[in-house]
Formats: sequence, structure tokens, C-alpha cells
Amino acid sequence: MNSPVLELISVTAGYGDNPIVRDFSTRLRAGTITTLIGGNGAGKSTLLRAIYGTNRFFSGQIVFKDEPVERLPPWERLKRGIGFVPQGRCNFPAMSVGENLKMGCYTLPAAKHDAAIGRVTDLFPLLRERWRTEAGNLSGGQQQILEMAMVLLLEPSLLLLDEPSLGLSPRMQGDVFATVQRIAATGVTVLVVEQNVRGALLISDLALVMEQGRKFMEGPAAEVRTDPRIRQAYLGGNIEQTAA
Amino acid sequence: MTIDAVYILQLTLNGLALGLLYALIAVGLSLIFGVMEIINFAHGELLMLGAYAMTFALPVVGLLYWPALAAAILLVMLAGLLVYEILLARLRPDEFERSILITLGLSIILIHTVQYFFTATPRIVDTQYGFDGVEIGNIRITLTRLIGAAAALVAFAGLYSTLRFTQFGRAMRAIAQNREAALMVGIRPRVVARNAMVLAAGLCGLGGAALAPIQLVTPYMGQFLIFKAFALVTIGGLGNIPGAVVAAVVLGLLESVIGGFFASAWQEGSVFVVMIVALLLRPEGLFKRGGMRVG
Amino acid sequence: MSAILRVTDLRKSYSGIHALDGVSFDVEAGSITGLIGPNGSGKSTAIDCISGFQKLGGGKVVLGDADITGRPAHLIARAGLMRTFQTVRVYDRLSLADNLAIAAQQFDPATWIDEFLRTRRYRQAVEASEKRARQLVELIGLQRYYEAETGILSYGQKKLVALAAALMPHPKIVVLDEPVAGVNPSRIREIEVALQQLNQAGETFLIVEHNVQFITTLCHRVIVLEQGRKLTEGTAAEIHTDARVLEAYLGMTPEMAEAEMRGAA
Amino acid sequence: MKLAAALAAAAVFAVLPLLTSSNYVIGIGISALVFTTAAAALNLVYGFTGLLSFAQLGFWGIGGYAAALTVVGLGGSFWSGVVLAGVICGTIALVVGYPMLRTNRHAFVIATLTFALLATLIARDWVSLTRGPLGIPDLPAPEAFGRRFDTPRQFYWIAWAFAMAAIAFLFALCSSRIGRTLVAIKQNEPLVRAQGISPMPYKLAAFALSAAITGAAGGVYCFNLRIIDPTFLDFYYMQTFLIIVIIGGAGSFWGVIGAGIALSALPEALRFSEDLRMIIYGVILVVAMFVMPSGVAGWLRERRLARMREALR
Repeated sequence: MNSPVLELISVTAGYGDNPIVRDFSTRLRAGTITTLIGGNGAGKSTLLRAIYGTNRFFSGQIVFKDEPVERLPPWERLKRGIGFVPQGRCNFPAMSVGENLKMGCYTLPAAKHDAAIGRVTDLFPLLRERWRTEAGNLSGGQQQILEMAMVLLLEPSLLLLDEPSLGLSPRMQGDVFATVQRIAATGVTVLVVEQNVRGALLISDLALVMEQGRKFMEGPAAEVRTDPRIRQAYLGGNIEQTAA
Repeated sequence: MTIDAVYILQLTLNGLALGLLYALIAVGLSLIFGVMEIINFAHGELLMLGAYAMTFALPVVGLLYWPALAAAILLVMLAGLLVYEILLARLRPDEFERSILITLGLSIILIHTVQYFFTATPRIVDTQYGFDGVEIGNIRITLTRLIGAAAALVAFAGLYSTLRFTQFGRAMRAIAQNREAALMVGIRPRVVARNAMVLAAGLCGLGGAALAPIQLVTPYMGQFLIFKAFALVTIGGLGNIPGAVVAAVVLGLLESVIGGFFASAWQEGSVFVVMIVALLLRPEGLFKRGGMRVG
Repeated sequence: MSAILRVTDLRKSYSGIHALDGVSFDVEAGSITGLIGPNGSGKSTAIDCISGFQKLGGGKVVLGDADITGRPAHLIARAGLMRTFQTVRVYDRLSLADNLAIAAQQFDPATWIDEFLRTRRYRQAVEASEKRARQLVELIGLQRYYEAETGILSYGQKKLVALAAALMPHPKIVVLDEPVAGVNPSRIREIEVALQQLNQAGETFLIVEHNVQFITTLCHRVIVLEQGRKLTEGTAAEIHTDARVLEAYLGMTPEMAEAEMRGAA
Repeated sequence: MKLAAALAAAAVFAVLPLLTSSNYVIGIGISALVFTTAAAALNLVYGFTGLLSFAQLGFWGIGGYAAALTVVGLGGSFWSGVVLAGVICGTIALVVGYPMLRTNRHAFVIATLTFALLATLIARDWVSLTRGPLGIPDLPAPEAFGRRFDTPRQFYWIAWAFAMAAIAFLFALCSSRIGRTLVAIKQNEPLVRAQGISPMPYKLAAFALSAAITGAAGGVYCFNLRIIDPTFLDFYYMQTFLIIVIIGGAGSFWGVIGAGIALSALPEALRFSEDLRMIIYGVILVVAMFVMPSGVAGWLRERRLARMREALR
């Protein structure tokens, strides 16, 4: 289980004519949780979108399970096993939980729908309880879990999460982190962007630190967590200056 | 007094038939707006194409109603596909004004091309049913009218279950509700937009073909209907499909009843008055995206 | 010093989430006050409510002597509160000169009748507006673009234009929504200097920012929001060493997180 | 320089009747002047303020009927008819414009469209007022200073004077603070509000002034045709105004004026078949929206900006 699932080779991506992530390289190993941290505007979300393919890709390579995927549209990447849960509310608010899960099966053949939904609702019994509730009426934390479940239906081998704990109370943040851990325990590789750095680092194996679109630091989560430079990185100071 | 009751019943039935027809167009507009955030100005012309297709298909199949209807619907669906692929696929979702102007151009082209080849002379269509009708008491309804209304009802039932129970239809609602979430679950927006356009065109084809034996077929028949449908979606709100159906039927009834008792200017004017009132009452509630609902 | 802006018990909630849960603070006249907090803490909502761009759910906003609570945005601006926006807003298709002139036109006494008759009042107003515009353009260092359409400027330059526009009518207070977000780091220093100069000239600023470094070097007083509430308030030095602020930014302490997760599992 | 070119064009138009003896050419000249005026009025709402208004067609028709009925029904003069047409259209625009402008841009377009439809229906169906499809024929020629302007050549001067006055007024408006504010509202409404300006009165004023000018233009034009009937509200007129604005470049004052003059010959050149002419109109509209969505003026502007960016690099 130690071969890289995802390899980024000097990825440059952004929006319009404006590259935000520059020359970013890293490798993610199977079954690990990696936290991507950095100040506001460091390019974390842009990097996740680039891996899923919903923004403009300038140059570099994204190798997923030994296959370059950077020219594929998002749905093709999804089929190959890259799942992405964007920031903010990302479900169908006027559909019931059940219908949302059925939409999650969109790319699966019809015969597999019931099995997939059964598997995910076993993982999150809550969703079965709220089956007929409209997604827009769930609490923030429940919606976040629904969104993760919608992506997990397809059994992705890589899960990209953009700020899953945003706007949640500490109690619900704890729920979400516990859920991420359970997902990773099933063998899924997770790359998560988090503002709750301490909470996220605690459940992570690796940490990636971004500054101004570039990789600034990479290492085991336990080491990064105690590194004094992180405080500076997150509070937006000039890292080179502080380090020197 | 019995005469009056019969008269009102007759007006009511006419109104229902009329309303169902408006609803066919309005629902198509709603679908397209929900999925692509654009307005198809040439929607009425698709209906007109359906009517013309019916007039030309009927003699070919020996005046048989159903095969001609099927042929007309298929032809209009094909037209819808072409319109999407050639024109609409190039638009981005935020180009609302541009979509109106492009489809306005298309509408002009279609009307005058038809007029150029087939002249503006209204056409009368005969079917195997001729002017056969059903009589209930003192009320007489022609068979073609009855079939038209029934076909529209069946079409709505079909549309409802498609949107509600199939992945094909659900995907359209999904895109209307949250574009980013749709990408998250692997929906391809262009494929869904194309499906919505073809489906909406099919509804128009049905409307046009069902209308052909009932009223005169002219190149301009679509224009008046589309204006009504526009007013309707302004009143009922886009994206709310049962709402559009209800509003359409109510409007049909209103028009029919007002037209039965007052000058026809009032009949048409009532639509506009209702619309202005609706705008005053809830200016921001109309055209709200993010919630194509089916129930 | 006296408070020019007094915010009391600001509340706002949508879809069951309390975006603002009773926030109160004052901004002293002539000061630079910072409003910071992690993502989703309610900073942007707070200034949208104060400036009239969102309906507030409760509370009171007083500017100078005037109660501006719940007034529409344009009346709040006329009362003397000018603001900028997080994603920069300028009129791309108008010249820099026009961008600044529009920002001031509501505040001079010249009406359209004055303009059509080219009265003295109109000429004086235009002259005063142009003088102010030239001053501000010099301050932000964009003299060579004075007649150019702002569409050709870079993102950072547009941020400066938005700042200058907000200053045009000599407002009582200027609210800046993330003035350096997305700005090239080499330019941040220039903005800092410009703001300091303006402040010395008597302008009052309320700055919402993510970049804590920027806030702490610039602000006299800093207010920290977390989860829609005021976490703490103090001088820059106090905030910088406050453990709670660090906690708000970095999330739960390991001990807290572990406790939470044990509770959840 | 633009102003100089405009004055030169105005002068050329002024002496046109002296250059040709053909009533046919004079007729085209009258259409060019009136259509350009109506297109400039549409440009005020669509190009400057960003409101795609189909209500222009309604005001054009209402203006025409108002002027005709003032003369035929009330016994007024042509002049009072045109003035009344403008006043009535402006007033109606204020009344219906307020609810329409409170909605979002999607609903606004549809509501204005429905308004235009309503005007058509009234022209056709309110027989006691408009005489329905028969229309009001034999409109008398305008008279002033004891002269009757009853040949196309004489009527041309009226059209010319009207067009000059209306375009000069629109130019003064668009180049004033009000015009500048309209452009600002189109580009960034929240910023306008943040600068103490309430957008609604500006939008309403633009809508009403544009309606008044369009209505007056309709009043002038129906006296050129000497008859008004429901075909005066044919969608063809709206399409003509729109094409002029789009080809010229929405938001460019002189671009639209130039396009109005250049394109007015087009309907005449395509006179050989009514239907082919309309088909070509449609094709022009579709192609223009794909190739040059911001018109000739927009295209020139893009090139100028690109050069500026290059120079600054």
C-alpha cells in the first residue's frame, strides 16, 4: 500500500489568464490522510479544483494510478476514482436525501445503485433516518456528511475535501473529522483543505503547507503541528522573514 | 339559466384546453431556463414547425392522426437538437441578453423561411376524424380537440414522472439546483442541456401537431403563443413546473371566460394586468433559480 | 477621542446559522481599527450589515450622531460611511478620472439643472472634485493612468482605485473589505504606507482583513470575531500574544479536539 | 472629432433634398432619420443602462396612435400630436416602469416584451378607439407657418429637424453626469449604491425619456406613412432598432448613430422580397451576436484597449 495514488508534477493552474497555483509537486500514498494548509488566498482550493478539473490547467502533470489525467474532464476523473467535495453547500437542496444519493449514483450503472446506497447508508445510518427530508432542511453538519456520502457512493480511491468543517460548531467539526478518519480507514486516500489546522493535523498522516501558490513545507503531520513556523504561515506573515 | 350554465361549461372546457397548450410551452421554457439560464425566444416557432410538420405528414400517411403526430414530434425534436448544437451550446450560463437576441434572430429566420416557402395563407388540416365530436348534453367537443387535450395531459404525466423518477430527468433538476454539485456527482452539463432542449422541443412539437387540426396553421401562430407563455412564466415563476401548469390552466380559464363576456381586448389585457400585479407583489420571487421543483 | 461608529448587539442569521450573534464595538474617530477572524467568523457579514448591503437581524448602528440602522445602502453612504468590496469593484469601462468623479458626485450641491446651465455651483463642484481626485491619484501613484479606462489596470491597482474612490467625498469613515487580499506581496507595503498617510491626514478606517500581519502593523485597535461573536478586542500587541486568537485561527487545541472526538465516537 | 463628423453628417442630411430629385431616396432618408432616433433611444436604455427593453415597440406604436388620434379624433395639429405622443409614452413608462424595474433583469425583459404585445393587441382589438385592423388612414399633412408639408420632400425637413433635436438631446444627456451614472449602474450596481446613488430614479428616468423619444418618433413616422394600423406595431420595427444598436455597438453613442445611417439603406436594398429581407435580418442578428457581440464600436474599442495593454507591458 505504499505506491503513490496521486502524483502532481509541477502543476500550474488557476482561473482565466491568472495562474494561482504554481509549480506544485507532491505525491500522495494510498490510504493516507493529508492536510493542505496555508493562509487565505494561498491557492489551496485552486489546487483541489485543478486535481478534479474544474478550473483552468496551465501546465504540469497530474498522474492518478499511473495514468495522466490532467486533460480529462471532471466526470472522467470521477470515473477513474477521484472524488471531490467542494467548499460550501454542495448538494441539491430541493431534493430529498434519497434523491440526492440517487444523483450521487449518476455515473454508475442502474444495477449497482441499490448496493452502493446500501453500503453508504450503512456507513452513515443518519442518512437512512432522514431519507425523505429535503437536503436544504438538514443541519450544516448533516449536509456535509450527505455530500461526502454522495461522492463515496462511487468508491473513489482518492477523496478531495475542501474545508469540510467550515461554519460548523466545534462539536460538529469533531463529527466531521471522525467521519473522515472512518473513510480513510476503508482504504481511501484523503486530501483535505482545512482552516481548523489543529483538528485536521491531528487526524492526518501528512501535512502540506502552501504559501502564495507554492509548496512551502511538507512533512509528517505530527512534526508540522509543532513547527513554530506554522503559526506564522497561518496568521499571514511573511514566512521567509520570520524563519530568518 | 340553463343556457348560461352550458355556456359557462363550454367556456371552461375551452379554457382548459387552451391552458394546457400554454402550459406545454411554458414548461419547455422553464426547463430550458432551469438548466441553461437562458430564454429561448424561438420556442413558439418550434411549435409552429410542429404544426406545419403535421399538415404535411397527414396527407402522406393517409390522414391517419397518430403516425403524423409521431412524425411531427420527432421532427421538432430533431430541430431542437440542431438549435442546441449549432447555437445554444456556445453560450455560457450568464449570457442571458445574448441568448434572447440570438434566439430572436432564429425566430425571425424560421418564421420568414416558412412564410417564403409555404406563403402566409392559413392552412386547414383534415384528419381521419374529420369534424367528428363527442356530445355531452348540449355541449359538443370535436374529437381532435379532445385528443389534443388528452395528449397534453399524458405528456405532462410523462414529463412529471421523468423529472421525478428517472436519472435522466433528475439530472435536469440537479443542474438547476446546484451547478457545482452536479459536477461533483459527474453530471455533464452540456449533455443535460441538450436533453432538456430536445425534451422541450418535443413538448412544442406535440403542442403544434395537436393544434394543427384545431385551428388555422400560419407562420405566426407560434409568436402569439410564446408571448402568452412568457407572461405566464413571469406570473408563475420559472423553475416551478407544477406552478407553471396551474398558472397556465388558470390563465386559459380566465381568458376564455373573460373572452366570453367582454370584448377580446379585455381578454388579452387581463393577462398583462395579472402580470403587473404579480410583479408588484413579489418582484424578487420571480425567476429565482436554484429550485426546479416537481412537487 | 470619541467614537465615530458605534455598533451595538449586531445580529444576523440565515438558514438557522447565527452568522452574527450579538457583536458590539466602537470605532474611534481618527483611528485605524481592524476587524479580524478566521473564515466564516462573520466579518464580511458584519460590514455588509453595517453598510446596508444586508438586512440586519437586530442591533443598532450609529454613525456620528445619526442612527443609520437598517437604512438602504445609498443613504448610509450619504450619511458618511463609504466602503470597498472584497472582490474589487470599479467601473472597468470608465476612466480613472470618471471613476473618482462618480464617487463624489452625490455629495456636492450641484444638481442636473446646474449642470445643464453650467452654473457657478456646478463649475466649483467639478473643480473641487477634480482637485481631490488628482490628490488621491498621486497618493496611490497612478497619475499616468488618470485618463485611462480602469479595465486595463492590474488587480492590485484596481484595489487602490477602489480605495481612492471611497475617499473622494471626505467620508466620516471608510470601511475596507480585505484591501490586500489577492494583492501582490510587493504592493502590500505600498498600501500600508498610503493608509498610514491618509490616517495621519485625519481619515478614519475600519479594515476587515485576513492577513493578520497586515492588520497588526497598521491598526491601533483590533477586534477579533469568532463564530459570529466578539472573541476579544485590544491593541495590536495584545492581540498578537493572545492565545485565544491563535486558537481561533488554528482551530481546536489538540486536547479539545481529542475530547470532542472521544465524545463523538 | 466625432462631434465634427456628426455635424458634417447632419449637414449632408440637411442638404439631401437639394441633391436628389428622387422621392424614393428622400423616403429612405426619412426612414433613416426616424429609425436612427428610435435606435438612439433604445441605446439609452439597453446600451447605457443595460436594460434590454422590448417595450420600445409598444411606445413606438402608442406614440403613433396618440399622434394620429390627436389630429383625427381631437382635431389637434401634427405638432401637438407629436408632443402629446411623447408625453403620454413618458407617463406610461413611469407607471409601468416602476414595477418592471424592481424585478431582476430576466423578468424585466419578459415583462417589457409582454407590454409590447399588449400594445399590439390594443391596436388590433380596441376597435372603438383604434378602428382595429382597418387603421386610421388619410392622416393630414402637417402644417406650419401657413405651409403644408405634404410632399415627401417637405416632410423630410420635419423628420430632419426632429431627429437633430432628439439626437442632440440624447447626446447632451449621455455625455452628462446622468449618462455617466447610467453607465456606472450598468457596470456595477452595488458600487453605485455604495457611493450614495440610488439606481432606481436613474433607471426610471432613462426608461421614461427613452419611451418619450420613441413615442414621438412613432408619431412623426406615422405621418410619413399617412396611415396607422396594427402593422405599425409589427415586430419588424423592434428588430430594426435592435439590429442598429447591436451592429453599431450597444453603449456607444456615435457607433449607434453611424449604424443607423449605414443600415437604413439595407431594408431598401433588400426590398426585392419581404421574406428574404427578414431572413437576412435574422441571419445578421445571429451572426453579429456570435462574431461581434459588442458591435463595430465594441470591436474597435477592444482593439484599442489591447494596444494600450501592450504598450503598458
